[in-house]
Amino acid sequence: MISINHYLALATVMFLCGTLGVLFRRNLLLVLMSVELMLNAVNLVFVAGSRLVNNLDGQIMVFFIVTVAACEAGVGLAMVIALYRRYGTVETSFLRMLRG
Amino acid sequence: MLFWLILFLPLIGAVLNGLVLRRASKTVSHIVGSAALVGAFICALLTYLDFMRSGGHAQVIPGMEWIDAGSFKAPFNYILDRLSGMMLLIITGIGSLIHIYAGGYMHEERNTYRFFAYLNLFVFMMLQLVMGDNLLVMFIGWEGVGLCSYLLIGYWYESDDNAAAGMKAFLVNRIGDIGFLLGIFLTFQTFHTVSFSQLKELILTAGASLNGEQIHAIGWITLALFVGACGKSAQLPLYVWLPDAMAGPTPVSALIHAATMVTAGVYMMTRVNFLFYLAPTTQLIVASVGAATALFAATIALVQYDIKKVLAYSTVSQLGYMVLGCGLGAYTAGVFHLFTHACFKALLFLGAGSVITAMHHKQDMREMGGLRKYMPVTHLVMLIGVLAIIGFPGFSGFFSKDEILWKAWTAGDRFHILWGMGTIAAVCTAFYMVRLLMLTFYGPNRSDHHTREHLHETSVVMWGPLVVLALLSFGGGYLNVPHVIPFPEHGLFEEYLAPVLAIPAQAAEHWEHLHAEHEAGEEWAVMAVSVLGMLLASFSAIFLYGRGFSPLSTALATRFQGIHRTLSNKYYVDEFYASAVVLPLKDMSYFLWKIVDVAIIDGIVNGVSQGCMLVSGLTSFRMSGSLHRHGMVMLVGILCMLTVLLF
Amino acid sequence: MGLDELLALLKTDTAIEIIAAVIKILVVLVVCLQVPPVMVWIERRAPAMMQRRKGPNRVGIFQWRLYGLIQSLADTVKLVFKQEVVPRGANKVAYHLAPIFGVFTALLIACAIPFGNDLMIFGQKIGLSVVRLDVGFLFILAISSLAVYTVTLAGWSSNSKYALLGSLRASAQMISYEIPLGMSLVPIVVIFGTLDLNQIVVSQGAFPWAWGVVRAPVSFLLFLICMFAETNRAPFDLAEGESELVAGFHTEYNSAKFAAFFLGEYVSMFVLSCLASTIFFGGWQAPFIPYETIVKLVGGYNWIAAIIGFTVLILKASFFMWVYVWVRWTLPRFRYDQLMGLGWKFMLPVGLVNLLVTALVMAALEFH
Amino acid sequence: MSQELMFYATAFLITVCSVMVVTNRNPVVSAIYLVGDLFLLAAVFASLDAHFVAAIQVLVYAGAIVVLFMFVIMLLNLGPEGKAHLRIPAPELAVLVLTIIGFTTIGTLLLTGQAPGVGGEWSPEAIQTNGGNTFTIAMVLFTKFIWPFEISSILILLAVIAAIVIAKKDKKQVVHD
Repeated sequence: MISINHYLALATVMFLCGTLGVLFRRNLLLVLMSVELMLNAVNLVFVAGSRLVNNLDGQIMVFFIVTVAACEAGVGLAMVIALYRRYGTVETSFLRMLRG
Repeated sequence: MLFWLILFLPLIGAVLNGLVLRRASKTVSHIVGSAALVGAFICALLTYLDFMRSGGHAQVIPGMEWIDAGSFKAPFNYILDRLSGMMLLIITGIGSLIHIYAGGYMHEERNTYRFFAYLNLFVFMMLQLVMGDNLLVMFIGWEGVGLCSYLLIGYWYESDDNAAAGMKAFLVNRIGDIGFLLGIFLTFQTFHTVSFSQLKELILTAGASLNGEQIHAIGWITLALFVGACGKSAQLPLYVWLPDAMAGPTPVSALIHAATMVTAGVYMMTRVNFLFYLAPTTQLIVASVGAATALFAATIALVQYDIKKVLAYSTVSQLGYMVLGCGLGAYTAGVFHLFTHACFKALLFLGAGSVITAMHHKQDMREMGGLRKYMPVTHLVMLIGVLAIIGFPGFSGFFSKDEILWKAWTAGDRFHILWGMGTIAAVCTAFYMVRLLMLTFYGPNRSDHHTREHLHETSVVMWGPLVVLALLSFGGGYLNVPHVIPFPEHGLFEEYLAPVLAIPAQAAEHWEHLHAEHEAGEEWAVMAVSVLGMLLASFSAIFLYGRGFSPLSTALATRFQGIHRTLSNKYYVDEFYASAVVLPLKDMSYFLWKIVDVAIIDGIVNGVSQGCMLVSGLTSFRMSGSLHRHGMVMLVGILCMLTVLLF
Repeated sequence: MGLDELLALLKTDTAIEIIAAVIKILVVLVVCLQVPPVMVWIERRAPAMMQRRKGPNRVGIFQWRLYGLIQSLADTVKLVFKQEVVPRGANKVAYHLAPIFGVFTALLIACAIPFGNDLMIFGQKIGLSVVRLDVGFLFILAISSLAVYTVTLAGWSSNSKYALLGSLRASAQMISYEIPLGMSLVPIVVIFGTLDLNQIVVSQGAFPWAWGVVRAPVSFLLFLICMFAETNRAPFDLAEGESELVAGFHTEYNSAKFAAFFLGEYVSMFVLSCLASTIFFGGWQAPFIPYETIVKLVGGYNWIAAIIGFTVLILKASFFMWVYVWVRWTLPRFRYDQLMGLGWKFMLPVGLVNLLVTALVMAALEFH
Repeated sequence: MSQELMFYATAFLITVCSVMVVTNRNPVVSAIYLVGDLFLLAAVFASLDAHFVAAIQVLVYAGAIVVLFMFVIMLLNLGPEGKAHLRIPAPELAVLVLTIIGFTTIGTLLLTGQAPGVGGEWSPEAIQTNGGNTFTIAMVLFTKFIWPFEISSILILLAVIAAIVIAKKDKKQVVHD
């Protein structure tokens, strides 16, 4: 039997990839994709945890996370489109309206 | 199953009319609205017969869980006992007749789906009110009927006056509702339940173990509930909305503002009679307010010219009688008057509605007269209605009103003054009702040529229900014939309602007089006084107005100009309220708006945000606006937190 | 290792499982791959028949013309031997991936469709579908949602305006119609109470009045419409509206990859037809003759009954294939806004109401 | 044995895909790798006896969310990412820190072992006897988690409205100010 910790290690890898993507990619769409990657890492942790303690709550959490991710993607992409319309770019380097 | 049909048929009708059939013709909405009510009436009749056949014992019909918070439980349970059964029949029965009538009355409207939707909704809410087994469900109905009343008063909302009348009814009722709510809160605090059946059991089995504190609380509870009843049943300080409510269509006035909704207060007091029996002080207040209202409204009605206004003040006055009956502990008499009044006042209003339709929506009696020739059926049924309301021997009003006056007389010496007020009010009633009849149906016709040309009897849709109501107005009284009158059955209604009323043991002594024996002669004498007064007033009204406005009537009005003007202006109560309540309130609201809200609250909120802006402005030069830098800083923060958490 | 040992090894459970799986895969693969040539032929002969002309009937082997059936073979040979042209600026990975993806998803769905009742072979129970999933229903929905990538990738990677526009249209259309598709299938799950396709077929029974189409007629209509939309077939073939977009997302494809698109399209049509038969028309159940009766009739040989069931399923699916062709030559193409309006403003609400009504009816039935 | 082989192969592919998602310059290729990632992850879920979640994963993530990404990429017709215009503070340091943390975590995880399925109410066998994974999840979802479920439906509705409002073309708005 595969130890649950190996699943967690895989999740760690995915999560780190996602984090690096969020931190270093300049394309907003890719940032969003990286966020999805992170969410999936969390999903994996939940499912693995659910298997570890034989409790279905984890899988239901995944269900909710997928729901939230779908909402996030929908609204996020709408914002990307709106941004593109307004500024003609989705590169974060150009989107610095919060500058003090 | 039948029982649920009673409740939900009107709701289904309302939904159909209000949401589905919005483009349907008038006929369709009329048929749907009436069919819902007639169906409900048939179900109610079957349920009622079944209920009486099984002995007429109160039963609680469990509905749905609603509020279940700790010890506070308020499920949608419904109570079916003799009182609510009777109300069920009155509401659906008279409601059906009025719905049928309304089709004819609203004939000239463009579309009526809204009207019938509101009316059906009203019936649903009224059924909630009377069937609810706890104060909260009753309160839902209470507010629901208030809402429907508001909507229907302002049915012709294009006119500002109508909208204002609706608003007035709504706001004045709010005051009463606060009382009702306080009553509910206090009830729960004292007895930890708001269910009628549980309350009754609790009070009756607790026996003498109710401590002084609880008795004290009951005093306040009943007083608070009575304030609620005052609002809904238009008693003295809060009656002002009812005359204005006549702005709505006449069937509405008949159904809501005469037959059913306004009696909700009386019904509610009867429902919790065991509490009121324990609070003699409240009862005294109730009786006094009732008698005062009866007299007060009756005097105003003496000089009104608007046919509906006369009936409106008459309604207030008759409600005063009912409340007086309740206050005297004679709930049977009060509820019996409620029943007879529902019949004859609905009849009078609908008759007035027929007259108004015939007169092309003119309501001023100075322009009427001599309508007997044109509208014979209406005249006949109105005559029966008037005879019933003035208490002409043999008609229903005689039995019910007399019962109340007799109870007032026998309640003790200090109640004689209430009896006096009641009797004078009865005399006034006779005068203004006969005056109304004379001015409308007798004497010369004073309308203009155009109107006179179109005077005609109304259609059968309209006078059919009137005939049924006239039969009820005549015969209804024989359900409760006093013992002194030779008649095969006595006091049927008293017997019928006895299981609903319950005098708790510790208050039994105080209410002994209710069942005390009296000499027959005394009762005959009391009856004779009121009948004589009634006859005298009727004849003077015939003398003064039988052939239109006689010179004497004009002369009297000029001679007693001060009194006449005071009465015409309704004792200046509206003006008094405007200056004493409304204006200060307005000023205070203005103060709260301009000073408290705008200056202080907004000032603080805006000040905080401006302060934040100021402070952040000092540090914001460090913001690069770069998403990545933000992310990086966030990451560092998270790592720090993790470190703290781990080690 | 002697022969006996080998035979003993073959009789172990694992071996039987593996052999059965290989056979099942082969059956599904062969049947699915036989569909496109036949369909190409039908799609040329059927309109010819409808329009009172002859259609291709010349190609034959020597003197046997076979009503032009060999035409498909000739076309295939032509396509495979054509020179491959990859447009300049195309994204190579995506460009090559797209047609493969189309065939891949279609065949993957075919894996979940049961083509016979469970068989007992050498004392081992073998479900007659390539994979027997207890979430078969979800699996099919999931995989069919992946079919969008074929179109999207093909259109984007071709580096061509027509292809891009076509793929934008097609992907929006497929995403939109996936929702009513799901909505039309949920009532079925509600009615039969299972996500296992074979279970659904078994509980439908052999008698047509218990089939899904009778129990959920609205679902069937919705599903039928979505079938056309999901496969981008007429009247919803805007993605390749030849009068507007040349050939839509596969404008830049030729030779074998173009053939692969063809293959993918016909296989997915076939698979959806099988699915429709399975869900709404009793799958492998022969009408009016229950499975047990068939088994008795053929003398208890399960496998003969399975072959009969398989044939029945193919016949039912063929009917839907015919409907595809029939509709294509009957209805005109939709306009794009009409297509979207139909999907979102008609099918979705109808699907939701249908679901609600079904749920209420089921609740009422359960209540009694 | 075969199961372990499958897992490590899948894990390796997932790792490769994840790395490709964040390193590839072309958004579409990234999206393709993301699909592969999600698909493989679904396989991992299935190996953990979470069939329903696996199906949902493919259906929603691969079938809807990433398609949406692709759609937007195509709609905006985005090319590969350009050269950096903004200096990211101390990238090397961040990578270093993250890598160290990552390796420590992974190392710790791999060295210690935790066998699956200790106690608990819903072991795979219990789920099987209860009527399957989907049935059991539905049972738990519609009893214990009914309120979160209802709230999530409101969330979706809000997201739909928000997405429409945000992405709608505002006629008054000046483009490229």
